[in-house]
Amino acid sequence: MAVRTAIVGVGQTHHTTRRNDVNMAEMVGEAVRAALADAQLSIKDIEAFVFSNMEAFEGVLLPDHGMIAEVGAFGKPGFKVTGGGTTGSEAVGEGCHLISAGLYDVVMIVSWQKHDCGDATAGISAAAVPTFAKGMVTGAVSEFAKQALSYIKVSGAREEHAAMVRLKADRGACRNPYSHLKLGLGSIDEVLQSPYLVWPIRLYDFCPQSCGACVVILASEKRAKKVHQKPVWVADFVVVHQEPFRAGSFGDPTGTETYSQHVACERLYKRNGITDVRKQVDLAEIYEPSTWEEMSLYEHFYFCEKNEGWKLIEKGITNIEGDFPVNCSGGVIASNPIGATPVLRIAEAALQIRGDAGEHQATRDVKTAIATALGGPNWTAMFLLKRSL
Amino acid sequence: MARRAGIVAVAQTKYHPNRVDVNEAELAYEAIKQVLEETGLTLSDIDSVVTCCQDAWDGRTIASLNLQHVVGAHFGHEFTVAEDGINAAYVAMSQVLSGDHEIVMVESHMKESQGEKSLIENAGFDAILMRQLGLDFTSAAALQARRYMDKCGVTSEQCAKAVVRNHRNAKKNPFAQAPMDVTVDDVLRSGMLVSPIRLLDAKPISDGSCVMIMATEQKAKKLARKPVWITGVANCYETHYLGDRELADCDALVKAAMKAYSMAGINDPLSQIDVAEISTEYSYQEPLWLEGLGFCGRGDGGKLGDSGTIEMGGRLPVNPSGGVLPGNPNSVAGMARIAEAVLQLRGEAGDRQVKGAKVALAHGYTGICGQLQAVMILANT
Amino acid sequence: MAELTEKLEGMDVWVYHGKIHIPNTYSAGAVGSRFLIELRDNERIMGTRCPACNHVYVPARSVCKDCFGQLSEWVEVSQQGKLVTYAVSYQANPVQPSKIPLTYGIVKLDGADTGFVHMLGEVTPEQLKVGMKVKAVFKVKEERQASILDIKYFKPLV
Amino acid sequence: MAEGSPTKQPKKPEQPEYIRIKFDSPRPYNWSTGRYLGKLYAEAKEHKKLVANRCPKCKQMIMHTPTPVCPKCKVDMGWDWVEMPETGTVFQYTYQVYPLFDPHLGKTFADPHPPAIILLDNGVFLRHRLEETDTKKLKDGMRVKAVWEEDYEKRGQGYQDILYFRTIEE
Repeated sequence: MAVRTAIVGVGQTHHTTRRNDVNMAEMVGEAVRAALADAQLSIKDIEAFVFSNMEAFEGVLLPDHGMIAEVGAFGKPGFKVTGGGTTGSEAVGEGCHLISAGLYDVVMIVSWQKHDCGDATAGISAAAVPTFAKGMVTGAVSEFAKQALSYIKVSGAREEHAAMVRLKADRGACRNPYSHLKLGLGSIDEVLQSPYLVWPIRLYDFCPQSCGACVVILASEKRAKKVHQKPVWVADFVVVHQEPFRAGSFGDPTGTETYSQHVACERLYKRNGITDVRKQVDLAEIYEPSTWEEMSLYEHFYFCEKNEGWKLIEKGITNIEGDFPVNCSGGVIASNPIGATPVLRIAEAALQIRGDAGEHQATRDVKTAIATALGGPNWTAMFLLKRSL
Repeated sequence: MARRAGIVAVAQTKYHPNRVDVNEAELAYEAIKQVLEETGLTLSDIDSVVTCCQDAWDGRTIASLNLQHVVGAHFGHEFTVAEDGINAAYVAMSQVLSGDHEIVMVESHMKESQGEKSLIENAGFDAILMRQLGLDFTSAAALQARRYMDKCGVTSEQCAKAVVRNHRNAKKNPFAQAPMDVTVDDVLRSGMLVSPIRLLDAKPISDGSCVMIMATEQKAKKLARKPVWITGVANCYETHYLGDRELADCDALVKAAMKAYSMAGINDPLSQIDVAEISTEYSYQEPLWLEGLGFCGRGDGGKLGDSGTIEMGGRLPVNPSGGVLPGNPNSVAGMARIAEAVLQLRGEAGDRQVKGAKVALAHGYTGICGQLQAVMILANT
Repeated sequence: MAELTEKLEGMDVWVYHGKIHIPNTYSAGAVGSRFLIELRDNERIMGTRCPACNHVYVPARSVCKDCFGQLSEWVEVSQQGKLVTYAVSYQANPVQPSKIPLTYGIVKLDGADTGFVHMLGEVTPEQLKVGMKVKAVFKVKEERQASILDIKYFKPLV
Repeated sequence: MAEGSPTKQPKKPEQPEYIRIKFDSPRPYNWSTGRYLGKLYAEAKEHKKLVANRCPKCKQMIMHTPTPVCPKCKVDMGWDWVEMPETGTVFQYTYQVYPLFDPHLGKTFADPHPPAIILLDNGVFLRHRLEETDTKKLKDGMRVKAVWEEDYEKRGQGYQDILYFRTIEE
């Protein structure tokens, strides 16, 4: 990147099933004000906006247009990006492009989803090719069920391991004031007693449909130095899309194909001299729509050897107190406002680097973090954030 | 700007009222094939792709899923912009200037024929305060047209003249959908859609795609026969609720234009710009947008049209391509304006060429009564 | 589903006449709800005033577009005002609350600084004129449901 | 009816009343298969054959859905079609316990037929459904064969001209 970019403010709403007390624009406005307060900036300082939302879930055309006054974008430039689960990463990425291109110095990324407007499963099912999929629509749960089946078959992980992932997430969620599902689970058995949605995915294995917004303020190096808040630097990012092959949406069921995660890591790690992730990176916030996917993503991101993702969970390495904490915030299985989910990963990783995560601050010192996103037919986005460049 | 982004190649399909014979990917691929052929690039040479499509129009969540293969996005970098295509070009430019990507392909497509326009547009209005009234973009445009005509004294005849001129110009554009020999009388006698907007005051339903390749200065000089440079670009939002806006003004366009002009070092747009391509889905928008772009004083848009200034051969020919009125799909419209401006600056616009054009303006807008306005200035030196 | 898919004449291309059908429910929020409830319960049209800009937004809004201030001062505005612009629609769509021709209008209510987007009734297209005085007509109490449609339309004031 | 109708929350005296406005209008679309998927439709309807197109470079056969460009090699696919076998093995299956909202039907729906990924005998993977609804009788690796819609008039639904895959003994 030609001009270095820093995160100088983050803000989020409380994520929840329903927000009747606000309309969509007002809900997003809450996060905007929170981010401005965090950065100690005024709305007048914001030069451009990038919006991130999947409009199909709310059933709104041009959803950015309906909230211009409420987010303070009246009379300002802006863009709306859309692109499945990775939308939020693409919005932050576009913010970085705008700054490193020298076009703007302060850019606000506005991301949200208000799932109480519609049905997320229906919205996701509508992503299938209509002329092909009519009558065969199965939604995201089935796709992750297939992913889980492949993972079980190849890796030898058991349902208890998935339950451990939920326990870890729930501990984080209960400490995170903003998270949606705070189940207060005490044991693996409690998770294993939850009903199956689509076999082998249980209710507690899967992410909820959340209403929520997240806002990140980006600034150029020149400007970041004048902003009160401690900057967190965007060292690098990659976005990698993938065509679904071999009939598996989230990677190849045979486990032999290259995944978008592998390509993303190859690019990001190589460019940044990362040869041993767990040594060179301190923490990760990953986009894991299901417990099973989290374990499989550990492997795809090379946090461990192939088929050993479940061992990281078993050994507690990715716990908040662990050697390599993952999703201290509770992650996506605790809160999932889709358009905002990748931005939340980035915001939470930034808070960890700043040391401002409060009760869910990782035990170890976090200087470098990875924030990832997953969307569409296994698309990947990865951000590498650092305390200093 | 220290660095420059160059447009290497552009392509459009012929615009058509109903391309039921192809799906979105095949429609886009028709234009993609042309830019690849022109530049000698393959899809593997593209570093990044910016697509422009909207879920509600394609009838599919994550509309860009339709296109992944034809834009070469497998294991690639692809962003989707859900606004008019001119904003997608803006995003592509930012990627080039950022130094992250050297060769970026911008794609926009739209099959308006496959959805129900009025119903899709209705979902663009505030759900609590406006959507239940059954408003669509045409009825909102009619409210704006009436307000503008009433406040500024622009007449239906002046709007009709814009229709006649655009259709006349479109006859020389091989990509034009349905250029007609129409007279002012024909326009004024055509059926009423939403008064004061008549059938011929509005663009017809249209399908098509537009694709371009953008590159860093260094790459553009190698790849393009005649690279065209983006020297200024800006966009700006209006607020949403129609009652909060002075519909006879277009402040967002004024702001966007001022910013783009200042980037491009333009202080007298009428004399420094050689040709303008502007997006007008309805005839009243031509005089209104011309005012916003600073080509004449406030309220003088109608008179500017009467004066011959914006005719072919005039001081500032506007829409030599015929613009959007003879048929251009929304979302593609703004990008098609850039494509036409590029052809003009390369001297490859055939019968619609403005002689010696060196600086061109392209304009696009998204949303209700032009809620998001965008202006791009291009030059061939 | 057989009748829904049709083959194009003369070529191997097929068209699926399908639909996307996902019901959507939108919350009005605290400010929007109060505005709508006032329409339903009290036949009152309420706005909010920005103390910094001295600007009265009608319908009531929670944020000032100009200064980004949050609005909490409620004001009742007149049910009469001047027609700023109008449009008569001859294009039907399934959301429209009544049959075409349907007249839309923006009305600047006395006491408000913004226009109110709604419909006009009890008037022919020929009688419409920018600047004419109009007045809100409410639905009868039993039919009001706390929606923008609790106002039936605006009619000319004679 | 498409017009928005407000739905009210149950009134609790201590809580303010919040209004929600509902819209329930299906949006119709005329989706075109285009020429590549159209070829698959035509072969299914006329000959009860499933076809895929093949990349001239990597020779991969693409069925989900046939495309004008090979996603991997990023080259034009040309017009090379290969007939698929009707038999294969169940590579993976799952079953739905909770009915999900189907956006194309406009209602919740649970397909009694388990969705499955089938490995056709030529090595191509196909996503379809199984005839066997008794989940106890399902297992990975079982042999299956396509069951076609026999009525010519009812065919013309692309992949859906195959009703499901039936367990076979070999």
